[in-house]
Amino acid sequence: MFGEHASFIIPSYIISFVAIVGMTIYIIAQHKLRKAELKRLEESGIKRRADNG
Amino acid sequence: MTTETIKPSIWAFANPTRFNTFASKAIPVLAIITFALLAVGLWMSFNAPEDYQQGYTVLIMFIHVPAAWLAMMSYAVMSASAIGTIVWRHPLANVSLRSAAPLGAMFTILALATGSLWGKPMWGTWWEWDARMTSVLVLLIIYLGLIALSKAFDEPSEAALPLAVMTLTGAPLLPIIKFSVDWWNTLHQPASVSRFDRPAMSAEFLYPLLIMALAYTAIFFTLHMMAMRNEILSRRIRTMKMQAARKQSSKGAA
Amino acid sequence: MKLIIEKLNLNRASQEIVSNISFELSAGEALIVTGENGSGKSTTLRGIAGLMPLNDGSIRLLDETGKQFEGEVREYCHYLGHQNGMKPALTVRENLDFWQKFCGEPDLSIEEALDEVDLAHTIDLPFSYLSAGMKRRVSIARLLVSDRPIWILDEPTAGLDAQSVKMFTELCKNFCEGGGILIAATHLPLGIETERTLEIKASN
Amino acid sequence: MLALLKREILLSIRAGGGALTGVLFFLAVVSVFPFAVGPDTKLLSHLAPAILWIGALLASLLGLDKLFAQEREDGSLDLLVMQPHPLAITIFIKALAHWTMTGLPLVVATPMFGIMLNLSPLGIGATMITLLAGTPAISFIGAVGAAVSVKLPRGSMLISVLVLPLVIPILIFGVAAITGALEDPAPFTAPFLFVCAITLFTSVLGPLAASIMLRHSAD
Repeated sequence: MFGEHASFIIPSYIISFVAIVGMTIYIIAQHKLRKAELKRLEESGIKRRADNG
Repeated sequence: MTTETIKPSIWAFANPTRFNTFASKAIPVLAIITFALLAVGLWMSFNAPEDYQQGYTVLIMFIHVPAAWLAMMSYAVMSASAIGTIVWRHPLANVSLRSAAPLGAMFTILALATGSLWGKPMWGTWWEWDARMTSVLVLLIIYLGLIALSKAFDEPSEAALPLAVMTLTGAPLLPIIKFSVDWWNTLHQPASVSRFDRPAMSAEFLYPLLIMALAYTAIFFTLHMMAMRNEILSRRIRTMKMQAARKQSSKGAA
Repeated sequence: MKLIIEKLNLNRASQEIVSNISFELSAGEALIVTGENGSGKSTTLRGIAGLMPLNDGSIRLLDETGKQFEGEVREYCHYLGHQNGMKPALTVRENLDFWQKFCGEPDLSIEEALDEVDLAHTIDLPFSYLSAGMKRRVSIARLLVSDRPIWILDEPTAGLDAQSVKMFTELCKNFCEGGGILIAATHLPLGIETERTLEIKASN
Repeated sequence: MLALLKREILLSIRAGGGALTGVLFFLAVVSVFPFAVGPDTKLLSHLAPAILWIGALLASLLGLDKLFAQEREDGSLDLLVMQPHPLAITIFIKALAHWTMTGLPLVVATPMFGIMLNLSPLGIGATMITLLAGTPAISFIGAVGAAVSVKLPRGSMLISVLVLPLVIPILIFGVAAITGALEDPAPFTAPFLFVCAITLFTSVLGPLAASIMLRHSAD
């Protein structure tokens, strides 16, 4: 498949795929992390106020 | 007292909050469009006939050229955001600028990598100081410099203006760089014909290329919106942490 | 001449530092800004001097007929911050000469200004040779070499001994009597008749 | 404004002699090349325009980190920004003073280095003219780099990374003009005019961009 230059064509598709999918996964992971941290902060924030009162 | 402390954060995040609500709805739609375009584009690319000159390597073009276009479009998006930062001081503009830079760098690296993989069978070397490859390399250095600048500040809001000013300074210089590199290239290699310059492209290559370019554009906007949402969240976390710290310290003082 | 500050609101690193400060000062009046450390005194002064973007509010300078002065208010101000704004490698004369020429509107000559702060003998010494208190006095002399109707002073007496403080309050008095507007962040009153005090509290 | 120029020049003469350091750095860069390339005079004279330009480019980046950061440290920046003068003009003068103390000495020193690199008199003349026309642009773009990193304590590396890619056109046309003067078919006028045009363009763009930055660089 893809003739004599397959060893160039396939890697270039793999590289592009890995980079774009990798970036997407990274961004999604960051999103999850931040959502979790925000939740944690909100919960601890409520606790702190409870301590005060 | 409490209302006073809450007021600035609400003011500062009114628009970003609205943006996040909008983004949550828009991202799935954009993702679907991206997948559809990508599927069609790839299907058309792999069904394109073998080029009589380049053989199957023309397949690399379908991902190389869109990456190179997106590398430039990212800079255009960043410049527009930079104007937003300078003229309207809109917090979202800075979020957009910061989020676009790594994406631009990614597409630039992809353009260079696929260009190199395309060049090897064509030129016989992995790297040729070809006019386009060289300009893209300079663009990569500019992207990396801007990313370094954005990371150099402790406080993200302090990086907003420096980043915007540097981005906008680069914008009018980019065409000059491109022009000078082209000029330099013809000066030193008058005989070499750039492989990427094809006088006329037949429709069987043009359509898959255009669809792939649209797919890449959709990838950019999807990821950009997702990255912007992340940036807004991380700022909110930062503000909350700072407020908590301040509350703690004022408690200690009292 | 009247300086009108309305609803001044300043941010620093996207946190509100100063909120809703309003006051009016007429020619000859002085305002002493007080408050604890970190309450936003410096930020307020920098805001009035045009060195911070205003989040909200306005700063206006009107003449007797109520007409606004041309240009920005900062162009009518002398600002003395925490730093002296002098180059250690240059002599006292070179430093003051530069600021006089660069600011324009020459008032006292450099010799006269240095006389006022009792530093006439240091005129040809490099600025780096001076002690901290003398450096501060040179930067006070800077206020005298160019004419500006508004002085904005941030801790002007930092590092000054009792005698120099007395000399400095005398200068401030003269300035106000001559129709100047003075805004200073300082712990001690300047003893000016028209003096008022504004206490800034941390906004959170 | 003349007072500012005078002060800047006085400062760079007094404080560690910025002008001399630049030339010294230029000398160091130029004399390192033969060690890397070999003492082949023919090769060296062929490479001379490139060596001189790269040396000048790197030397021009010296001291950019201090251009505004030092003013900010000692409080002068606040006072410079407050005055009625257009801020872009103030920055233009500061950049010009930076060039006078880094770029201009290199132009003057070029004949000596040109002889060392076996460059012909015509080549030396062409190098001097292109350096004279081109190095100001480095200071003007450098002013933007200096302005955006004014708050960063160790900004000098970052400034170089930000500024170098933007001054590539100057390097290309500068060296091309010298080659054009030396070798017959290649043109001299066209690249030289490009150098001049870029310098003029950046003399407006650089100070304007830097002034936007410094005007709003709230502390």
